[in-house]
Amino acid sequence: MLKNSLILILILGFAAIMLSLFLSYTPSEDLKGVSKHYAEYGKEEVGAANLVSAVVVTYRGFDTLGEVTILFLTASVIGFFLKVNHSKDDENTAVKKYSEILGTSAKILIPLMVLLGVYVFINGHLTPGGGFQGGAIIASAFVLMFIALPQRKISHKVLSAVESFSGLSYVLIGVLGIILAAGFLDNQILSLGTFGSVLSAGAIPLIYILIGLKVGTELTGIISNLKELQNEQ
Amino acid sequence: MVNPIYIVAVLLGVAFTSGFFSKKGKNIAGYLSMLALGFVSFVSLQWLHGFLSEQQAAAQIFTTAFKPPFSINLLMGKEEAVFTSLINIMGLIGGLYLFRKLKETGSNAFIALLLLIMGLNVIVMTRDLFNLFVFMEISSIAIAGLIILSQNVKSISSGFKYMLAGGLISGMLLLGTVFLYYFTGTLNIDGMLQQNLNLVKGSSVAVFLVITAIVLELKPFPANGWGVDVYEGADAGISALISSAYATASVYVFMKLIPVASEQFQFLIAAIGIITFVASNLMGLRQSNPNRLLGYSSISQIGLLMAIIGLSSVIGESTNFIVISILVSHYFAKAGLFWISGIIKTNSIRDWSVLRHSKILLVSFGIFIFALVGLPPFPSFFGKWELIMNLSGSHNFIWVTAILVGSFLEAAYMFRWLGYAIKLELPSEIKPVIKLNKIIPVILFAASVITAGYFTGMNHEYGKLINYIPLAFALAFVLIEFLPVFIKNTLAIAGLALYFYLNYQSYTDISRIFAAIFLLGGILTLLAGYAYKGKRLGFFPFALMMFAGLIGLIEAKSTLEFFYAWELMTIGSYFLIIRGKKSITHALSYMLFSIGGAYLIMAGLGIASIGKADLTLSILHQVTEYAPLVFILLAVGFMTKTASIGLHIWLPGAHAEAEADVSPMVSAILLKAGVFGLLILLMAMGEQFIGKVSIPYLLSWVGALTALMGNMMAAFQEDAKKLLAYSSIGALGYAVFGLSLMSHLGWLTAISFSITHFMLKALLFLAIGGVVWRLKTKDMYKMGGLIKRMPFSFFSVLIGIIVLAGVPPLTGFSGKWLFYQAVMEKQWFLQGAVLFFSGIIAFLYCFRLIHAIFLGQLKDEHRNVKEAPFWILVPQYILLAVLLGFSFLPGSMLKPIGNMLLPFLPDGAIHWNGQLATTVYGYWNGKTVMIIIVGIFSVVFGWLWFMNRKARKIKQFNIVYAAERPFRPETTHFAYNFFAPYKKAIGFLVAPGITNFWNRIDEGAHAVSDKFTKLYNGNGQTYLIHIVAFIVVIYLISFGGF
Amino acid sequence: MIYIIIAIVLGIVMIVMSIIAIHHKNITLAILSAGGVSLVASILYLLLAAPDVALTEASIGSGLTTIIFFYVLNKIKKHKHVEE
Amino acid sequence: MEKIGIEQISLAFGFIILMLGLWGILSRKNIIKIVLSFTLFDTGLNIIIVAIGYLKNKTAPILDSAELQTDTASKIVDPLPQALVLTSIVIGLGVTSLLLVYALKLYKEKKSLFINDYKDLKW
Amino acid sequence: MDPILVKILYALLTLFIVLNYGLLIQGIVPKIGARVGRRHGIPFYQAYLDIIKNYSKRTRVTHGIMFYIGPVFRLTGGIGLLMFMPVIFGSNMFQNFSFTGDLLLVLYFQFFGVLGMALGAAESGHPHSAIGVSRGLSQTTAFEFPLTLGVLSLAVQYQTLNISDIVAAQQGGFMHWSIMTNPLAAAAMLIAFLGAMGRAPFDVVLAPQEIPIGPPTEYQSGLLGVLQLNRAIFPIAKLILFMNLLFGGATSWPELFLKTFLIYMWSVFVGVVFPRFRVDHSVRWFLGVPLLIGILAIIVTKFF
Repeated sequence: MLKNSLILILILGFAAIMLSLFLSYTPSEDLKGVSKHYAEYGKEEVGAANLVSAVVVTYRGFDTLGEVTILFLTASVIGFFLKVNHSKDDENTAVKKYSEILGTSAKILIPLMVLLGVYVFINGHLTPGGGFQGGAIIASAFVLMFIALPQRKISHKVLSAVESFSGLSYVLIGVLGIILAAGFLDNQILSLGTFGSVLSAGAIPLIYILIGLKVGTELTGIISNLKELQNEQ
Repeated sequence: MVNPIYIVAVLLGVAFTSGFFSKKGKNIAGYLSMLALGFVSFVSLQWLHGFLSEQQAAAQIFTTAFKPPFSINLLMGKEEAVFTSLINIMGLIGGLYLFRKLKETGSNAFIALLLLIMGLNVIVMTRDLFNLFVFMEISSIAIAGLIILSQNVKSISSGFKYMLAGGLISGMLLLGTVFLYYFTGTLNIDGMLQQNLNLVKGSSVAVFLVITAIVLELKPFPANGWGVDVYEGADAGISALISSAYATASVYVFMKLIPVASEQFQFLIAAIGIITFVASNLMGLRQSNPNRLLGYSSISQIGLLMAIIGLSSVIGESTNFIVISILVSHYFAKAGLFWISGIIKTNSIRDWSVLRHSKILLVSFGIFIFALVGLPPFPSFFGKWELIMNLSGSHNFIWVTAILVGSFLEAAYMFRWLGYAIKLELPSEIKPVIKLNKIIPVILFAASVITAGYFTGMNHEYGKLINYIPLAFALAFVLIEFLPVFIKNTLAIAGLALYFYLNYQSYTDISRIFAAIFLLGGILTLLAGYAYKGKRLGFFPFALMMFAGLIGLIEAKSTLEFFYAWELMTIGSYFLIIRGKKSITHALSYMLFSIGGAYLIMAGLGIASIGKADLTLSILHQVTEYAPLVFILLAVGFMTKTASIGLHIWLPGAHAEAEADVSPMVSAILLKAGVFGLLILLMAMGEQFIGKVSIPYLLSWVGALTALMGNMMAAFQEDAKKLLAYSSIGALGYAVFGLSLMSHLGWLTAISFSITHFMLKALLFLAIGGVVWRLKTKDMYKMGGLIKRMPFSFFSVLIGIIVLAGVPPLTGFSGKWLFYQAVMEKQWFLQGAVLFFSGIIAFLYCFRLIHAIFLGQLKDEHRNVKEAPFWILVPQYILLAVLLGFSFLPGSMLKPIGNMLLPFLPDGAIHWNGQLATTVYGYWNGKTVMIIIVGIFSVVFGWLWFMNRKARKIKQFNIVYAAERPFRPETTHFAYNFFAPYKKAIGFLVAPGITNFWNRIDEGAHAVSDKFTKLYNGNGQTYLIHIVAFIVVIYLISFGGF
Repeated sequence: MIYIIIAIVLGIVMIVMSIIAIHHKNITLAILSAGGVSLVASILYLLLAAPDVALTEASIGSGLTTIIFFYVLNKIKKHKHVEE
Repeated sequence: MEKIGIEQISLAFGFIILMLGLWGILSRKNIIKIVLSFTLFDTGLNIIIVAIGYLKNKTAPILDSAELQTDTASKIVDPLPQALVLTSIVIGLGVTSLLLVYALKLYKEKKSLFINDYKDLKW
Repeated sequence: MDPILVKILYALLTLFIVLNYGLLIQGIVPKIGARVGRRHGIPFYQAYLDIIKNYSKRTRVTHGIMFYIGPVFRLTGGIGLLMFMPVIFGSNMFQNFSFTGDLLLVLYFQFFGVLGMALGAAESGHPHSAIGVSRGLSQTTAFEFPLTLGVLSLAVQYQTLNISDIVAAQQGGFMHWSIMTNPLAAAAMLIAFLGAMGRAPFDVVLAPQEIPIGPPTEYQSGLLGVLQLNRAIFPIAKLILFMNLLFGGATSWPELFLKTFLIYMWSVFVGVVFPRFRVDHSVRWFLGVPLLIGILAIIVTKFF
């Protein structure tokens, strides 16, 4: 109990820091700094209707590359951390039976979810959403599959091949930026196209597709690793 | 130049590609990874080369088509090139070291390594705060992944703690970053630097959060328990990566961001850094697990760097030089040490003696330890020097003190460890398996740190001037270690002789005397080395290194050269001393006292440099500020070498346990380095005062008490070499007193005394060494009657003790006579009386030495003992000849010395008329005294021989012995506790008070260390509490509330 | 004004759910509440004119994270079960 | 009172959630709960970031209507913090899943989720 | 005549006088003691007899070279001490070789014989010799301390280390003697003198009343004869030193005999009154009050 009160005092101290931050915050009326530039020139420079996507993929594309890397890294680490023994899977999974209804509805739902995911990342530069969200939706679809149709398996080889392919392509696009356009990860290796259409904003849709694929496969990988661990024993 | 963005692209690309390789392909993944790491190393090294050859300007690398601050940009400047090179090389070599381990785990492990290096590269180069955050996350996740390469409860729990701490810290960083964005409208670091962020409370809190988060990444005390646990829990190869690569990058991030903070905040962080430095080193004292110990050491080094960077506004433009040189040493050394630890896999530093199975590993281990502690010729030596010079040059004495205390603690446990490795018994059960891929990195880094040291020296203003030839000569002996002693010894003697011949004319007068003591003395003692058979591994490089240091002292023109030589001498002699049989603790205490003394000297030179443009030794002539302080620091520093009272406890063991020819080297020659130091100090600075008390006056009491204590201790020793060692302490007390007189006569006494002491101590140590060589024991009561078996050694000792006791007519008396004239002139009678008293006590141990060993009853087991080896006798008889010569013609030695002193102390109070010396108080003619005594002696001897020529020699036990006949020599050899009544009377004076004092300090340090380490209770949550508490406390300190 | 009230309500809901997540003994419920906090937060993001973030928070923060939690929890429970 | 807008309210709640998370991190003994608290901490952080980017009465930075495409700067909220939050959420997922896997592994080692049980390394 | 040769001859003359004086005193003092104790006592020429007896012994043994040389050292030390001192003030004949060195030479040369004796005795391999040496050396170190302080005090007082100059400064009546002008130094030195003479109560080194003990235990025949010669010369040399330093020296031989005899009697007197000290006691004793007196002497002469 003493310890908890000590912690409480600490948190109060911490709250003091937070409070000073909070008190120094005054709502601003206008955009300033770099955002102003994004708002004013984003349309011309990047050509994406969704300015968040423009920032994510282009202006701060390097961050996004890192972000993808983090997921990839996490998946890899979890992969070797859990070190699933793939050969055992067959016998174990066969035992389990899940409800028929769930299975059937999943069979319908899964393609729809995948489709939704694909939609989200293809339209990432126009509407809310993008590679990450799309990828997450696709992964959710697979989660559903794991739950509802436990006998279905996805090949890890395929997963990692897709993952590697999309990752590599992402890097290559980045490098193409140096060669063909102004710099690493420049989206103008493809033409900016008509503002607001699907095939616009240069390489953003392409990158988002790759990110979507990559994030989707990575998250699926993590979950399937966990799931297979589940089936162990 | 290859665009640095390819570093990122290639590493990422290869990492992503690894997914294509299934289990079978993991070899390919491995080789590909190595290739990629090789490539990025090449890229960064290429840039580094460009910058070093000054053909290259710093380059901005933009991502996307937009200029910063609208998009993220990277910068490749000189510092970035250095840091990325270090990181990438560590990635490559560390990857090589871990290759098998990684391969076992699969391609995913290579991915983690590649991404770690990639992340670190970016955090070094990026100029965008949020980007920094992202890539720091990458690196720390990669580390978290690598920690669990070997999966056991230790590594997993440490990894978990790491993740928890990392999560909290990165949360702070993100919070700070976002608020900085809110206040500045940009995420670009350069953009932030252009604004003054410390005007508004909010933005300064944001800065506080960002900087505190970065500081927490650097593991400040006490919020660093997680860090230490990781170092211990992870595989050694990973710890190496963390300690070298990750810490390197973190330091650079800190360097990059610190200008954002206000000056006060920078100082606060510097204070945290220094506290971390001292506290971690203190805690290192009680560690026995090698990895944990290295962990504490890593944290402390980073703490030091934190402090240096925090103080950059004080240190000025050499900050980068200091940071990089210290960091580079740390980088190579820590990686190397972790690697070695991974090779031998023991849980206790006491088991590190297994290193002796592999000479190359042992040598590397030594190199790393020295590099870490900051001894020459390693980069950190120059870094630390520059640091201390700058800090003390700007009156920051508290910082200097803290840094030196911390460094000293670090040296303490590092050298204890080295001692274990060199001397402890080999544990039989452990035999390390040495794989090629693990040993090559170690050797590579050991070689690199030496090279780096050379380049650092070359890049230092005064480092350039250092004469590296003697050191190179010494090191060359490493290469010919396979040759037999005979050849190496000849080469060494030839080298010293040639050097002396070529250079002695270039020395000034007094330097020439000391050069003669150092070099000719060196040659004489080396002559004894011919007695050794075999290869005598590890002797010559260090002996010559010591002589290289001694030469350097004489030749030094600048303060750095002097200090460099001083340290070099210390290293060489340390290894000579540790060669002795039971010298493990003595060598350690020698090293610690030496390092402590060296730090005082460094601080003294630093304070002396206040306000001086150039740092030649002549600055000591013009010390304007804190002159008494400078004087005291330097004097105490030098007196650790002369083993003055209070600082002497290292000497007896160190000198006594050393080998037959090493004892004279360290006792007769090395101690004179301290005298030389004191001499040039006094010459330069003259008399200084604390208040109204003259410091030389205090010094005179130190000298007198040293002499008393040394001689008294000597009288009560049972160990012959210890007796001589204590006698050296006493003798050096005389020298210190002589110097403290600050008069012509006093200095004449001191210098002539040094010369005489050099000769007689070399003589005695060699003679006793020869006896010990044959008898295999140093206990005097186990000897006896050896005059019959070793008459030549006996004669050496006889003359030696007569000289030592200062009995006329031999040259020892000239010292005493001069001494009294000087005392009379200066009127320091009480000290004089104490010294006289110690002189009489010298008589006690002199007699004891010769009696217990050579006289009395010969022991049964020594009936067939042979005379000491020929080559040990040769230098003795050369010395004897010189001693007798000086006895006969004292004026011939003293007069030239007196003339040399005239420029410094012109009142030559002594007049020479042939061999007759006259002062105001008295007179003395060494030659006639000699003639008269020899005359009387011959007449008396003639008379006795005439009367008693038919005396019959009788057997050993044929003595008058109250009605019984003794038949055991042991019972009739009265030698043990010889001066029992004396000890009973005044033995309390030599109660080991000083030893107890130092022991208590040692215990105290360990106790405090124990208390501190209890903070780290192993609970990850407690560590988190520490972190939050750290943040809150720092906030309260810097903002004082809301 | 209505937005402000909605925001306050959402906030209070979040706080309550957070406290449940932290203090409730039933871990399953705790995980669900934490997911709930994310879900509510994503509504708040919509109010704050951040649909992108809302979508992400909903799919990743409340969706996938919760799923992963459950997977791990399941796994641990199984272990417990095996032991008993 | 009228000055107080949704952004301040959100900001305040963000801070509160963050601190609740911190409380959980520091006081819970169950490892799963600690990780859970971390996600709360992250959520709080994310709310703060988004709230900071909010501008009163402006719309989302998605230029899907022609009206928004002129004089954009005065009509939309700040897109940059939103981009940052996206990254932060994804990173949070990565870290959380890794922490969970760690928790799982720890559990396998000692069959305990009590954090005080993992003190093998200390002093 | 060659001045050196003359000097040597004069020196030999001094030696001859001192030797006989020493031998006689060795006989006379015990005789006085015996008479005081109403015993018959030894004849006053006993010392001569002892020496002749020793030299004419037929059994002559030696334990080795150092054993043989030890007595030589001893006697050289005794003679040398005498030779380096001016004996009669103002007389050119009896200045000996004092021109070669000052008081310091004399003080340090005392040890020459001591050392040689100790070495020789030690080679005999007899534990009692070694014990004697141990005791002797311990005691010597102890009394030398106050002695030196006293001597230094005198040197300060007269600002010279030259013995002749010190004697010269004391001329002109007993009020000029150091014992009057510098009583503290004199006190310290006279106490130390007791130790230096090796008589009771500081005679445990030789322990003459018990079984043979002390350095000369193993000595016999000519070797012992040499030691006995020294035993005659050495104490007188010391007496002369004290006389020179404290009692204004002597301008003629009779004055010398008188003064030295009285000084000698001082030690005899003390020896009769006090019981024998053990070595540890005597060491502690010498380093107590006498030492303080010595320090006081220095302080007083330096500052007043």
